[in-house]
Amino acid sequence: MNLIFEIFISGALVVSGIFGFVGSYGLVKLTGTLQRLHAPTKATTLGVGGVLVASMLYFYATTGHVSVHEILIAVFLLLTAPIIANFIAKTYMVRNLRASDLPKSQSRKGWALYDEPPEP
Amino acid sequence: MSHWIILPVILPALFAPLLGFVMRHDIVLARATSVFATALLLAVSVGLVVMAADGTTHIYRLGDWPAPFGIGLVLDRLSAVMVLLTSSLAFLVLLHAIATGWDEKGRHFHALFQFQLMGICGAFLTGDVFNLFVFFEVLLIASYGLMIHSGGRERMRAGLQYVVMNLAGSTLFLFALGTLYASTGTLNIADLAAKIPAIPEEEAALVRVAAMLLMIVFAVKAALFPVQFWLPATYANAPAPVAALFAIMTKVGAYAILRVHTVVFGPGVPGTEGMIDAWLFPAAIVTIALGAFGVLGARRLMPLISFSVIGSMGTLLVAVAVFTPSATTAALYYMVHSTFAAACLFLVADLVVTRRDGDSLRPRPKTVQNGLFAALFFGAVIAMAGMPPLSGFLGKLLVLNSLRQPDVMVWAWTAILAGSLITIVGFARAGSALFWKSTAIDPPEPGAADAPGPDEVLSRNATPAEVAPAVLALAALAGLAVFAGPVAEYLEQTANQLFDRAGYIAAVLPAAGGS
Amino acid sequence: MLTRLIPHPLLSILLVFVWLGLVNKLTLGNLILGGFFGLVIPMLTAPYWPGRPKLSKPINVLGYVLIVLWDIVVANVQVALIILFRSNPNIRSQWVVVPLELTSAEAITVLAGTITMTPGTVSATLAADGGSILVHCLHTDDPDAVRDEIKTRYERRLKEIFQ
Amino acid sequence: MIEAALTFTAACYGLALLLDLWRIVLGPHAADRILALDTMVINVIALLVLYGVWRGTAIYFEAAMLVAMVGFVSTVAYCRFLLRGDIIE
Amino acid sequence: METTGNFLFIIALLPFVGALIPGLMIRAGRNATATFTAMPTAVALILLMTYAPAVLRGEVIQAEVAWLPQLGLSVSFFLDGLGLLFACMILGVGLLITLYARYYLSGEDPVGQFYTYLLLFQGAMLGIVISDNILLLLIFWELTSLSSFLLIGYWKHLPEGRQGARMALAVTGAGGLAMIGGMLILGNIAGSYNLTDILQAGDAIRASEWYMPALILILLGAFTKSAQFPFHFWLPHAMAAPTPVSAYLHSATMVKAGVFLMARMWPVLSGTDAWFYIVATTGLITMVMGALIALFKDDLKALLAFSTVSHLGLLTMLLGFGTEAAAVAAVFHIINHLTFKAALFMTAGIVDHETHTRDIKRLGGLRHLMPITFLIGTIAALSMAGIPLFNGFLSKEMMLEEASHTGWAGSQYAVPVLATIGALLSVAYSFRFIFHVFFGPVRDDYPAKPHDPPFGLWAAPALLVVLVVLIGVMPFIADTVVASAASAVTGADLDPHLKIWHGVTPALFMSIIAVVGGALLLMLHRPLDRVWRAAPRPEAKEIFDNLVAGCVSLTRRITEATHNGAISRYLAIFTVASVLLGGVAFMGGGLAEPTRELLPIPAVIAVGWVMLVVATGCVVVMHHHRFRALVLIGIIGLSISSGFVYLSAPDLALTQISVETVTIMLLLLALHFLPKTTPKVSSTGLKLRDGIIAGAAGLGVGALSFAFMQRDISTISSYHLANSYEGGGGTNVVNVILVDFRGYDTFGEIIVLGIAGLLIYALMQALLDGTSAQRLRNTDYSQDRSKDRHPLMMVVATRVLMPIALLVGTFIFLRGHNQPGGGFVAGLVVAIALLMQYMASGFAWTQARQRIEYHTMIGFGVLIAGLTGVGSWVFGKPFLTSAFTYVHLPLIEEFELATAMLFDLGVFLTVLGAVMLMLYSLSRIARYAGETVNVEPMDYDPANRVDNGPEAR
Amino acid sequence: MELLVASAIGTMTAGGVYLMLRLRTFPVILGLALLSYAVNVFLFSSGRLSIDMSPILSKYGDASYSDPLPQALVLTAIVISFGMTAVLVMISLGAYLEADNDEIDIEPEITDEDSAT
Ligand code: NA
Ligand code: NA
Repeated sequence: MNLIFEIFISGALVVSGIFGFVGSYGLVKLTGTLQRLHAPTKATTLGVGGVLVASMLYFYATTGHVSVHEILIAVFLLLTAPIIANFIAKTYMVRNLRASDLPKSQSRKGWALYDEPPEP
Repeated sequence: MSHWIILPVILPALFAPLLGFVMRHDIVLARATSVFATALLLAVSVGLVVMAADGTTHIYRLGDWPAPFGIGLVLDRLSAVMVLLTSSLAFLVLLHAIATGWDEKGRHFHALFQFQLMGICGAFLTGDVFNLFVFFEVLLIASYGLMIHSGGRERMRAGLQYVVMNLAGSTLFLFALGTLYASTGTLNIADLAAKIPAIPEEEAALVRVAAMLLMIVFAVKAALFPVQFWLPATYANAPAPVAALFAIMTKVGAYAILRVHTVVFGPGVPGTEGMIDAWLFPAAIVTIALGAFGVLGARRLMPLISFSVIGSMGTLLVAVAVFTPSATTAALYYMVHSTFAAACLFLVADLVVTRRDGDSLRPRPKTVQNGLFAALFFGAVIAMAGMPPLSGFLGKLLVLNSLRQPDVMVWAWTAILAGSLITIVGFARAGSALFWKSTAIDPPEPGAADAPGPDEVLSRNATPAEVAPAVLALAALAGLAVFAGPVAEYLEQTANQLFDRAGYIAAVLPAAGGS
Repeated sequence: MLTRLIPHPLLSILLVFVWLGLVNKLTLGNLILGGFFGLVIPMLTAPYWPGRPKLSKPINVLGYVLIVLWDIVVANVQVALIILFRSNPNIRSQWVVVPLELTSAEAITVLAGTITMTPGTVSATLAADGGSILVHCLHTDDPDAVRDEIKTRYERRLKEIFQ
Repeated sequence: MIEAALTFTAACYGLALLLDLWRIVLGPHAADRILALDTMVINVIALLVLYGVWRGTAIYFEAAMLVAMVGFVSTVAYCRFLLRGDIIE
Repeated sequence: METTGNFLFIIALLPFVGALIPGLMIRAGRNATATFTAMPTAVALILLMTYAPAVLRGEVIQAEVAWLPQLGLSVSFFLDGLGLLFACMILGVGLLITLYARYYLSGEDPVGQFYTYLLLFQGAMLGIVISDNILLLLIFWELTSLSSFLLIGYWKHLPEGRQGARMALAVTGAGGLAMIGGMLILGNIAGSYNLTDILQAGDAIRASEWYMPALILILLGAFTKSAQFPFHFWLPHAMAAPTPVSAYLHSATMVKAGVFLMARMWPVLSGTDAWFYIVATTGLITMVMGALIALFKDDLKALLAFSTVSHLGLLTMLLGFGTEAAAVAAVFHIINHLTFKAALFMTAGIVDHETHTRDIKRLGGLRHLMPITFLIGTIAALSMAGIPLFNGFLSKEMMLEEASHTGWAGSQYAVPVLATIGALLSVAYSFRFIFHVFFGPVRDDYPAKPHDPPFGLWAAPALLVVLVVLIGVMPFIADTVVASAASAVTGADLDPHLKIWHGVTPALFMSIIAVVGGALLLMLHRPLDRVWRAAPRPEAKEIFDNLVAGCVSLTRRITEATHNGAISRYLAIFTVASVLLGGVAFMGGGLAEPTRELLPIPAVIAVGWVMLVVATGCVVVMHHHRFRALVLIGIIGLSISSGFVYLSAPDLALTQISVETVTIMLLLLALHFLPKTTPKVSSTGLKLRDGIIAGAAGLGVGALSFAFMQRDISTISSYHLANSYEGGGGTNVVNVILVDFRGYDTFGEIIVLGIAGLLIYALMQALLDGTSAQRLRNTDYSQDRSKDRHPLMMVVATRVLMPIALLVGTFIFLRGHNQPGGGFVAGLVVAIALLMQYMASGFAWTQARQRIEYHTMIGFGVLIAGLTGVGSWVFGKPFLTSAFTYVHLPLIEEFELATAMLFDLGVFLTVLGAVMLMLYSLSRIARYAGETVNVEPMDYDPANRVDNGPEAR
Repeated sequence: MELLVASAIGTMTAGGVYLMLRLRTFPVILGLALLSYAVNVFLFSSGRLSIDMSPILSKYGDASYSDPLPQALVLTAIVISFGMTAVLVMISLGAYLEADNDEIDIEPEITDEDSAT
């Protein structure tokens, strides 16, 4: 394996490790659930992303084939992470915040958590 | 290799999905199919008994893989007898369930019933301990379904306990199998039987643990002290035909002890010599006592019968515990007998209890057909309590006669005879309360405050079809007594075959020494 | 007819790519098999995705994706710095309400996802009629700026794509 | 070099897992626990891929893929339970 | 000397076959049933008589067929003098009773039942006396207990009848069980259960160390049956039976069974001190005590009952003496007692029948009103009193003669004095029967107006008193019978000559004392009666009842304390037993030396371990918060899956993680309806106990696994590795094992899943049909809920994610044979994909859009798997034999087709169907609880927004 | 490594047993689930531990593999215990709905009339 690959792979790995750690560190360090909600996004994006890039490079370097299935994981995580964050935020809000604690919605109905959807 | 051997598993396994998934909306069709399937099973099992009669140990290599690498079914006299016992019992129970309409009181009775048969037959036929576990699970999960069939508060709660207890048992089973595989590297019973005697006592700790844990696992099924507690609530709260079918379930445990602890860890195995008997025997003695106490102390009929089942299992296991061919012969005879006896009791009890305000032994007005029910009950009870002329007495004598070793005789005889007495007294009290005392009580005024609603309690006569299964069970018990000689001869050969470890190994493993 | 057969062409194409990704080997057989699944699966799941979102300029999708990816990297670093080096009392979190002009459910979802995936903002909930989005911002002194950036940088582009 | 980087990254994720665990145990809100569990899932996915690189095999890819999938589903289920009670109403 | 007599089978069988007929003749009248009862009895009697000459000549008639040779049980009968005597008595009296009962019972009684029981009883008795196999004898013995139970309890509406029946059954049943033990010991010593063999083995038996246990056990049987002290108390209570029953059971049959048995076993068991002291003493005490009590009984039948007890004591005592003369006396008294006692019972029955009372205090003066009855009763009673010219006198004289020269523990007087007292009391109660019933003034307060009964009722007792007088006057007519029976008892060739006058012997004086004393005693009856009534004495029934009640309450307490419904305790016991026994087993063997080097522990793996351990601990500590516990369980599952990946088990990892997810889904679905917290109810002690048990279990299991993980062993799986590709067509050995080597396990496993689906569906239906439905409707499950049910983002994301997930499922299915995966995981992945859709838009909405019959899916799955297996039969191969081939198509790379994949398809469908059916069931419950079904996939599609403009609310 | 696995099995077993002995259905379900995790790992460990030797046959003949048989057994066991757990969950739900009580122990109901007999 040539050095360029080694450097890139190692770099990707190190970046991944750092962001993965920072994500969890933020999870512990930050105060308040909503603040903490911001932290893991790092692990999802650059953390896993870094490992996946490293993996693709590594398998290309060792076998000569382009390995694409890492992209699948990345796509899957990118698609699902916002949904998860959204759900967790709502879970926190519905149990700990009242509608009055939030700024008002700027449309006809209030926030979906606290207000019935309009009649279709 | 004859495909007949696997039919007891495959037939119900194919009929059950048809019943459960295709015919689930048509009860008449389902009933006819279920009866047909069970009759077919009965015919096949008769064939298997005949096939095994010549003393050959037949093996059926699933997937055409040689033992011990694939799973093999083993048909010898013992498994053939057990399958026949299962199918004949099932046939009676099924007829009862249909005639009394129990099958309509909930969903999927017939499918669960066939699955139950599949599981039981599979357990009896397999030659592989892990496969035994799998079929234990099949028969258990089907039994959960049957146990809570038609629902209701008490049944559901008792069913929950039953499930929990058996899940714990299954977990222990896996611990035992893990230990067994870890110490022997194989799962085939014959292969185990070939390998374990070679393990010297100084290295046998793990195998011993496996043997002991397996015994406890089987003891749970066989309702042996101190793991019998689950049985009364389960049987008493199960629908009566299901309780009758469950008469074979305890025997599965006894069978497994016979099969595994005779063939694999039996007499002459240096690592485990004497270990199982030392615990099994006293436990069986206590089981007899607990069963008898329960019969005498019970306040309700269904628990009373359930405790008598426990007592009969104690008697059976006392005979198993000495691990000699003659005692095993006795145990087998008693096993066949007690299965029908227990089933008969439950079936009769069902006829009575559904016509009575529950199964309480408190004074209640007599039901219709008091005399008929009393006669049936009397017959079933003398069978269960081991009184002549039905097979129970012979079974008891066989067991007593085979327990002559001075160290076991006094305990075993005392327990069995005293247990019988207490059981007889208990049953006499119950029968007297149910069928005699009731004749002195006036029926309640219709519309009285505590009069049971018309749909809860049957007031009609039992149809011949409803009575027939119980009568047939009694006839089976009588037949077992009359033909005790030929039956015992078959069973004696069965026991001898069971103790012929070398023969079993040679039949199952193609080359001597196997792997 | 074709709509019945291929209810969501983009989904079908996506599935072909996913299949190739799964088998991780580009062969004709796999392509055929992937194509087969790309046809069959959307047909089977069509009832759960009534209607076909309109995509007017699919080319813009690529641009959008690149922008978002870049934002993710940049914002990741920013937020990492906040987490690592800013003391908790100095982190000023704010709610930001973003009124929406988008009306396509798909577009709104992509916007909300984008907001969340770019670190520093999490879309917490929508209005019951989907008319605005509530964003939680980890650290900002100017919520309006955040709102405006979302609207100009993402919503505008999405409007182009989905209309 | 790659070996060293792998070790470093693995150590990062190991620490990250411990921190996640810390958050799950302490909570305080159910949302925190769900969040931390989800983060744990993400970290495990990273570790699985990492392990595949370390061992030079793609055999663990499916595991990572599946963990991602079920991680999503179960996190949503946890949340839906707290939000609506019935997760498949 | 031995003759084969096949009629014996018929004789033994006739009563049982005959018993069927009256029982079935429910509508027939008394005449018909009585006739059909008499017929088999008469035929049996006639057949018996054909053997009588030979037997009386000293021959033994034998017949045998094998029954249960493994046990040594055969259907073998033999007829010798003793047997013949008893058989004649049983059948003869049986006939008389049949006649008597015909007139005694009323038309309202279920007469058919009565005669059935009677014949059953008769058959059982007959069997006892002609059995040549002691096991067969035991069978008949127990049958007498059972059939007498039915007879005594015949009037089932009367509490006395029920209690008497139960008491008789308990006492005689207990004795019978003891006797089983004794008989088995005898057979063991003799090496055969054949009576003829045992009778030959007397010396060996008496010399055996097991003689005493056998003797005691057998005597327990005999004493209980023959109502010997202290087991006598059941007999009077058995008098609750209709009088014909009493007459039969207590004169000729049931109670004589014990005497018969002692006589039968006499050559084997007697002749030892133990025999003498136990048997003779018991008999003596019983004789005196029975007679004493009889004197003070006012109920006619009770009086007769205790007199029977007394006479049985007499017989027992005679047999206990162990001399041949005593045996002769015993045999003769058996005959005599039968005749007068049966007649007396029938007389008492007639009195009861006519006056509607049996209370002596309400009777008297009947000699004028019922002269025939008076005559019969008086003759029989005089015989019982031992007055000359009646047969009772003869045998009593013989008894007194034997007693007069029997010493007891060094005392010459004990036996004679007590025997005389017994005789004296016997005279007193006999006279009382005569005088207090028949003499005295005619009263005007009888409950019914008495007169002599119809002939049918007095014919039988009349016949009997004729015998009383005949034998009494011409004793020699009984010579042959007595000789033959007594010879059979003793095994010696006896030739006794029975005569009235024996000369002036001690017995004569004792007799005179008895008669005179008895008469005097009767005169003093009134004051003595007052003393008797005032004296405290133990009431046997009360003691027995208390004993039984005590046993019942004790056993009930034991039962209810042990089986108290506390499954948590059952499980604790189960665990303790497993740990203890496992530990004991482990200690009993040794371990080989460790052969494996331990693997290193990378830091990340240690972190995984910490996660698992901490999470487990937290689940335990925090389990009261149920939801929290579920989240923590998630960590454990994740850790284990990762561990499986690390430890070279990718298939396990896939399965574990997907199963765990689905399990958590189910738990969440169920938790919705369950309480969300667990109350803290366990006491510290309980927690400590459970903690210790749990710790021990954990330690044990951990140590066990550590022990084997350090040691290598060769396993059968090398074969699987070697043959997986060549023979199974797959490189994923685990999968090939699952679908091929051990496909049968997998077949069982999918059946388990299929059943689970069915069961849950059935359960759900039962719940919705039952009381739960009400509860579901009335409970509000929607508190504190978020208002968005089907959030837009989730719905949209699922539109893309679900197809991808389905594709992943397909992929995992297709590659399972060669790479990690397979039908099971694929089924779960597809289920999870569908679950996503359900969580997005709701189960019902989704379900409505694609009607998939999950029932059918399971059915097909099981059928496909099963039929794939069966398919191999076509090729003559066993179930589940697989075949595979590699297919080449142009343009496409080579791919494999295997039947194992078809099997795996069955697995896939079953898994998917089962999971979906479970979800379906839970969703049904939820809808029952008030969930409504949405019509749109998401709460609100913003495309419908009327006014897009921002507008502050 | 073996010690870690063994202690993990032990811990899960202990936790499982403790929860199994609780008095409400839900902790009992959790306990049995924990126990089934424990026993699955136990069964797996009976094939001994090995790293990077997945029993997926490679084209290069000299590779060594971990014992596949216990893995197959564990797979079967997992599936079965899944079915069992599902049934247990449903039955406990049924019992709770029927009885309005999720205690797992059943107090025997003895009426006055019973005591009288
Ligand atoms: Na974000
Ligand atoms: Na194959």
